[in-house]
Amino acid sequence: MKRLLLVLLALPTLVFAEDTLSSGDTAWMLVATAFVMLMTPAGLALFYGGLTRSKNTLNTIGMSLGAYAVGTLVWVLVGYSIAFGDGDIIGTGKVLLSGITSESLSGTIPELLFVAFQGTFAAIAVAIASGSMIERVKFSTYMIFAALWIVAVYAPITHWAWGGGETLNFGEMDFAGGTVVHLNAGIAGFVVAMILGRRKDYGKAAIKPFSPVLVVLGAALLWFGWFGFNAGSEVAADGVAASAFLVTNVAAALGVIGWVALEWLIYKKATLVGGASGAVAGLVAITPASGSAGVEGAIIIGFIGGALGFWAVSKLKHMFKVDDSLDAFWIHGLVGIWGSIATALFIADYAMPEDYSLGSQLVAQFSAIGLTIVYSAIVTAIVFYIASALTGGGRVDDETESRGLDETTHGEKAINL
Amino acid sequence: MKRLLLVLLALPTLVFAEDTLSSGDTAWMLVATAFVMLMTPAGLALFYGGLTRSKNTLNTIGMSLGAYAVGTLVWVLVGYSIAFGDGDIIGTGKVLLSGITSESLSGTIPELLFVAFQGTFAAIAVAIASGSMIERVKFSTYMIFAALWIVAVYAPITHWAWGGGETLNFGEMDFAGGTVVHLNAGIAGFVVAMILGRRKDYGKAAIKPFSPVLVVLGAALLWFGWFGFNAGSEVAADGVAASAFLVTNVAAALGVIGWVALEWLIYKKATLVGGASGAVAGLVAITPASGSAGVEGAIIIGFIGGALGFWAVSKLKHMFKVDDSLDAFWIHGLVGIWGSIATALFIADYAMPEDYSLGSQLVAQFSAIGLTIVYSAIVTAIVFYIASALTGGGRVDDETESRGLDETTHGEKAINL
Amino acid sequence: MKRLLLVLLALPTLVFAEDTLSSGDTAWMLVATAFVMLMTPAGLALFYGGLTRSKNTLNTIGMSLGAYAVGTLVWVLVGYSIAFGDGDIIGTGKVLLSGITSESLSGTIPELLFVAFQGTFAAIAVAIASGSMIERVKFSTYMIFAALWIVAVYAPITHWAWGGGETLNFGEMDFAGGTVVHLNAGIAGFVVAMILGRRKDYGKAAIKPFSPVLVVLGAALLWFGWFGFNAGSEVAADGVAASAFLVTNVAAALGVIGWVALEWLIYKKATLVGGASGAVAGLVAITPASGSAGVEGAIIIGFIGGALGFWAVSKLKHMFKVDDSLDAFWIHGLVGIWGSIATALFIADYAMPEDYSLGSQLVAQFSAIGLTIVYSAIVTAIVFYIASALTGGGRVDDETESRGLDETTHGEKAINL
Amino acid sequence: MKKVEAVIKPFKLEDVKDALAEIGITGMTVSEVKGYGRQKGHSELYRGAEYVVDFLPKIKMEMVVGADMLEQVVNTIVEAARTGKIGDGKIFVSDIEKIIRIRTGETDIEAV
Amino acid sequence: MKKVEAVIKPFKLEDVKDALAEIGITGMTVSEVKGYGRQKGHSELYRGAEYVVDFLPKIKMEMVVGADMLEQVVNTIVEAARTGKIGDGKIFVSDIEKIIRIRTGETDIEAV
Amino acid sequence: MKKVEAVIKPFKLEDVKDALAEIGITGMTVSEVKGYGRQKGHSELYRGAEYVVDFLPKIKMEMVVGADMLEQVVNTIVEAARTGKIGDGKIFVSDIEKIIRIRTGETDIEAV
Ligand SMILES: Nc1ncnc2c1ncn2[C@@H]1O[C@H](COP(=O)(O)OP(=O)(O)O)[C@@H](O)[C@H]1O
Ligand SMILES: Nc1ncnc2c1ncn2[C@@H]1O[C@H](COP(=O)(O)OP(=O)(O)O)[C@@H](O)[C@H]1O
Ligand SMILES: Nc1ncnc2c1ncn2[C@@H]1O[C@H](COP(=O)(O)OP(=O)(O)O)[C@@H](O)[C@H]1O
Repeated sequence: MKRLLLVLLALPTLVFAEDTLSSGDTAWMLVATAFVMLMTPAGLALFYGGLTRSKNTLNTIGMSLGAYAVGTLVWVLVGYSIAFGDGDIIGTGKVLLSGITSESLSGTIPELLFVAFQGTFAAIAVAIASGSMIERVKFSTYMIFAALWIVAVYAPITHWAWGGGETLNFGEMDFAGGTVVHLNAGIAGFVVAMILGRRKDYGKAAIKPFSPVLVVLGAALLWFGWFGFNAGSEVAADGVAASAFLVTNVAAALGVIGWVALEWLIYKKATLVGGASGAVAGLVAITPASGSAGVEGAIIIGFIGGALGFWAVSKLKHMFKVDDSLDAFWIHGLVGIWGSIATALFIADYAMPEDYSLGSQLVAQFSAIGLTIVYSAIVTAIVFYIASALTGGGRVDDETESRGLDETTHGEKAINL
Repeated sequence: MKRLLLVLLALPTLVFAEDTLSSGDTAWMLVATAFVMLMTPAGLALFYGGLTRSKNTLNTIGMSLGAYAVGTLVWVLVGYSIAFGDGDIIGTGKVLLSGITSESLSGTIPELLFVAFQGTFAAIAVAIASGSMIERVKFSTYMIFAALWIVAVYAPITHWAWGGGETLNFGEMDFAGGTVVHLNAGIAGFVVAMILGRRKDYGKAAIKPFSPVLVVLGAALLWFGWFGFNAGSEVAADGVAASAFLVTNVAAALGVIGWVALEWLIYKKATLVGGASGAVAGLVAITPASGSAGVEGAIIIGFIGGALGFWAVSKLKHMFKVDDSLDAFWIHGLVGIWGSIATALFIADYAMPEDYSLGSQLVAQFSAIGLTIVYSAIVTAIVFYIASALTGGGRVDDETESRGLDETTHGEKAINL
Repeated sequence: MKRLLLVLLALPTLVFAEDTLSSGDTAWMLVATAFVMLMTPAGLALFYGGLTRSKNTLNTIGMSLGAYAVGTLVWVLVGYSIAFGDGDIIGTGKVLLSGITSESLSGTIPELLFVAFQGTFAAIAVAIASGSMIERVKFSTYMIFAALWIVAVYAPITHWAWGGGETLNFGEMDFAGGTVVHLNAGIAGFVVAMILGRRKDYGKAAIKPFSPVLVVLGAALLWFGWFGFNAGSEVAADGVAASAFLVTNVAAALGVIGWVALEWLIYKKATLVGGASGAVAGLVAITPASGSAGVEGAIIIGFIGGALGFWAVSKLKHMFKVDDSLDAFWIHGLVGIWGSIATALFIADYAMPEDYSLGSQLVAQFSAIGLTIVYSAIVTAIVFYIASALTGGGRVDDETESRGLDETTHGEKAINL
Repeated sequence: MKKVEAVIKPFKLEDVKDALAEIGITGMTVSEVKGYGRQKGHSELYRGAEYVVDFLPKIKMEMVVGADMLEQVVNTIVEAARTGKIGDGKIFVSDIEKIIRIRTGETDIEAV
Repeated sequence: MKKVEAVIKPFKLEDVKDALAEIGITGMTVSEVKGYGRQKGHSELYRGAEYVVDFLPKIKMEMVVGADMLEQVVNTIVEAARTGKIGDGKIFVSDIEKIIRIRTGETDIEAV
Repeated sequence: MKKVEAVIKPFKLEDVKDALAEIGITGMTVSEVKGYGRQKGHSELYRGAEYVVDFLPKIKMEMVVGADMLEQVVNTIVEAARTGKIGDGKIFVSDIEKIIRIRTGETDIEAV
């Protein structure tokens, strides 16, 4: 009898997953959601705010905070319904979370928790994109853009990848949102940067970051939160979550090493901004692969992620005329593409599907990448033009730009000694 | 057989809750406790420290750190016994946690963990109150006040609300401490601010916050920790915790929106200090309602919380002569009252008790509010006079006030470039 | 039948621990690992970075970030194998985590998670040691040192204490690494400080910390993370974890009180740097005892930890000529010794082994302390000489030292106003 | 024209500025400086070590005024900035040969 | 030798420096100051209270030049720093008796 | 009375202050400035882009002394501040017409 019971308890949760709430899984997902939440108004806010010139630091931080606030609202209003409601091309039926109670389950966890978890992804996506627009986009334009973008760009793409849509799901392996979140956000940032045009003194004045201390702290909080992002995407506290956790950590570490190693070779300097950026690049790279890569894969994915990030912002970027101010495209978009490809290439033995075919998986990866680039680029542009029109133009006037938005738009200073 | 077992596993934990430790619930509560801990020496410390003038930033931070240290000690010595020991008006029998072992349970979690969780509430309550006193209260006075206040004010009020006392429990719905923690702390702060008198240059000099960057970071950490505060108050990782998590997040987001929207309308500025303050106001407002409100309720509660906070500090406050320096009363006290009323008004369908009567619930809410105001005001005053007497007066001398307490009391500077 | 089942569910997990994954335990350990991760690139980075002069703040932060990155890599490559592989004096067989899959368990949690958890310990150990070397050690030397030290010093000592080695395990009670991590790191720091020599202006110029705000924030994050460090060392979400959590919190609080109380008595100042340092000292002191001490023990251990830390850095330190710049030895080493002794002295009734003998336990504690001091001192020196040789000398030139490493090695400034 | 440089205690800045505004002085340039003088600094602590900070924060105000205003300006500053305690600061007067207003190119007394 | 002190708008610093470099002025000392003048400050908010910041950030450049260069220097600064809007700043010229280059001990015009 | 302004390397401040104290100079005002001169700045990195920082941190010391002390003061500074490397800085001497001690109202040489 005892034996029997124990066998039962050890059964994979899969079978009855729909029926029962697991307090262990729920505990983990409560925390994972909090972790991802922290990434936006703290992690990204400091990372981006520290990279910005002191006269625009608060504005940059405000965009992350605002994106989180507006994103959260829009998500519960309609975003979740579009992304995770029923339907093929678009989800419906869960506006204002209609029909969901505290008893509703999503797998082994309460659906309300799943709503909250996924909402943090929507918010950080649009906050990532803000990095391309800083120091010149109007705050009001950006806030409206953020709301529209989640509805029109983020939610549909999520629906196709994870929400049950079939027609536009190509079978891409994207465990935690390499394509859905990072590539998508990178493309969006780049497109808006193109529309806005460059900052007046871009390429002329020396741009000093407000504080590398904040940049590192922001990156550390992102790294911390990313455990929720990646290992939380398993939506359970199990071996896959553990594996995702470990490879996330390893790839981030290698991202630091990859970026700083190159920097050291080329400039004989090991910057903190570089180390922090490398960590983010490593994390972006491992995101889609975090559910399937093993430790060797993570080492390679992270190292190349960091090195690629460095090469992109220090060389490749200068071949383009676009002022992607904080490199959202280069670090989240380009490295995100690398991550998606790498996901197909580096699969741990223990995670390898029996009938795996590299060729067809690569096709799936590229299809999803392609769809995301095209859809995100077009609809982001439309949405941004709408937001601009509603706010009388999307770019601040020259005087505001040269005095900085902290003083003009927010009436505040980052630090008063 | 299989069926039977699964049914069993799915049974609500309530029935046998007293008998068994749940590792899932314990996991969540370990984390929730850590989250709430972080709110005081990091979240509130930075939020308040950033709002203070640079010459008093460290002193303000030191009050939060000190409150946490002293509060933790006092709590295990006698606070927990008063609050959660047996007894009607006052608890007894658990001085120095007597009789509690690592095997003792409190519901499905170890009682020692419950002790730690509740201790973090006591500490943050008195730290919140410090916001009304800064830039002029003596550090030593405050530290003694903190110890006495937890014993004489916080622990009894907690006992009545949550600790098993019956005579003074009016059936208020206060899931996570809107009245117990926030209103209580707001009143305490206000009373001490009245006793201390205003800062010499209050209303004359322009008071520049040390750093809105720290204010936002502090608010983000508070928001993060508040998930532990509210969803942790369920003391289990279940659907109610998930619901509490979600509505907490939504209300905080709407608090940001409510505050900044009004600010934008009136001043044409969107400040970061305002956004951060709005988040806190939204969180305060949802606290008592977090176990029962649904998402629509959270939207309304949070938005009004933020808007009310703004209106209170920018208009209402100036009709009083009291120098509640960092607005502990306005944001925690007044908005806390709103939260308590709103708790009775906005209940999710799925959380609605069968025999609910709005009228009698409102009476219960107002009774608890009234008791808290009266008791907290009187005993806070007594306790502060004692602390003042023990330290030769509760207010620093004029020179110390004008040079700032960082230099004089702590011998340090917030930043040395 | 019901009864039977419930009894079964309540059975101690020990018996079948090897067989079954517990989602509750796994949830907690996912979080605990993230918590400990945060300690290095955020907690320690800010604590140390804030204590350093502004011209070397970034360098100091970079050492923590770099230690975490390099440590993570080295750990999965060989560190884990040495520490937790099979073998008496040294572990083997798990290079690059060979043989571990997402299904492998370590107790009730996935082994991959255990790998990650333990890796965070290795990284923070070498980061702690960096505090003794700052403002003069070459960045490249330190990075190589970090890698070698984890392999040659940290991993073997861990193997003896926790990894299954028998010959060199003296039965020391060291629940969470008082000896393995803190004493070990303190000794390593001290030895390197001796080899490097003093900073040129040590004892002459007034050394102003960059920012006590960062010091307190760093300490708060360390405190937060330490819950993962200590309560996570139970590797389960149960009553012992709860007890460890509570006593950790109490000892940290008392560390603050112990340090600041003495400071106030002697200098009439209550510094924030002191409060933060006291918290760390209290945490170090309780670390080995966290699985066994009760609340009274925690009060004594923490208070003496804080007071001892203060006395050590303000008095004892000046009797030595070694420039242990951020007091890694005094706070982690010396207070770590106190913690180890105290572990034998203060055991909660409920944790007391039946056949406990204080005398033989003290012998065990001192044996482990002695072994750690001797082994760590000798091998650290060897390893540091190797790292120096590989980088053309371990110390920067005089001009670099006087201009600061931020500008020279990293090409950056902590803050650009 | 004369240049008046006054080193004063930081918390007196507002008072001095207001007093000068009353006598019609509306142009000035202010900077944060550190002063070393008879006033002794305070001591700061660093992890249990006490050290003396001998440079104290001061504010330096510079204003160029017509020679006719000189006395009035000096007296106004002295009155508004005085606390009677050590460290109140000093005023230095020197000669200015030429002033140009950048915006208009006006020079000398019109440019003040 | 003459000392030229120019108070300018911060974002003009690079332009002025470059313009001066073109006419051969390569030595100068720059500091961050706050200016008070006809240009009105902006208002800042503090938790719902608006207050006026009447000191505006400015840059002060100081350079000592030979008397022969004076006019050219002043003209160059005026040209490079002018925006035509209020708050462009001022230039003050005064006399310097002696210069010493610390490194070499050279004095006066060789030390410029 | 003479005003001595010395622009020196930051890490020499303590030495110069001590040397001046020895010859009895105990009043001075110090500020953080940025210098531009023959000494070339270092390069900083920003996310893979290298840029040259051409303004270097310097310390400006100002002290007003009696004319009789002038030479001694200048020599003391030169000696204490010299490293022999480029960027050691300069000393400028000018005339001060009047000094007033705010606390007492004392003027001129008594006020130094
Ligand atoms: N000879 C001097 N040259 C330049 N600045 C001076 C001189 N003497 C004093 N100061 C400035 O004036 C400030 C006040 O001087 P101090 O001697 O402390 O007090 P008091 O003005 O009351 O005599 C000093 O901190 C310094 O900034
Ligand atoms: N009399 C003065 N003495 C010293 N500095 C002055 C004087 N007048 C103006 N300034 C400086 O010049 C700056 C610009 O002056 P302002 O009156 O605002 O505009 P404008 O130069 O266009 O007349 C001020 O901010 C101040 O720093
Ligand atoms: N003509 C000048 N006017 C004002 N300050 C100057 C002048 N020339 C040099 N300086 C200041 O002196 C500092 C040192 O000058 P620099 O030419 O770099 O080296 P050196 O003093 O060895 O010749 C500069 O950074 C600048 O602050």
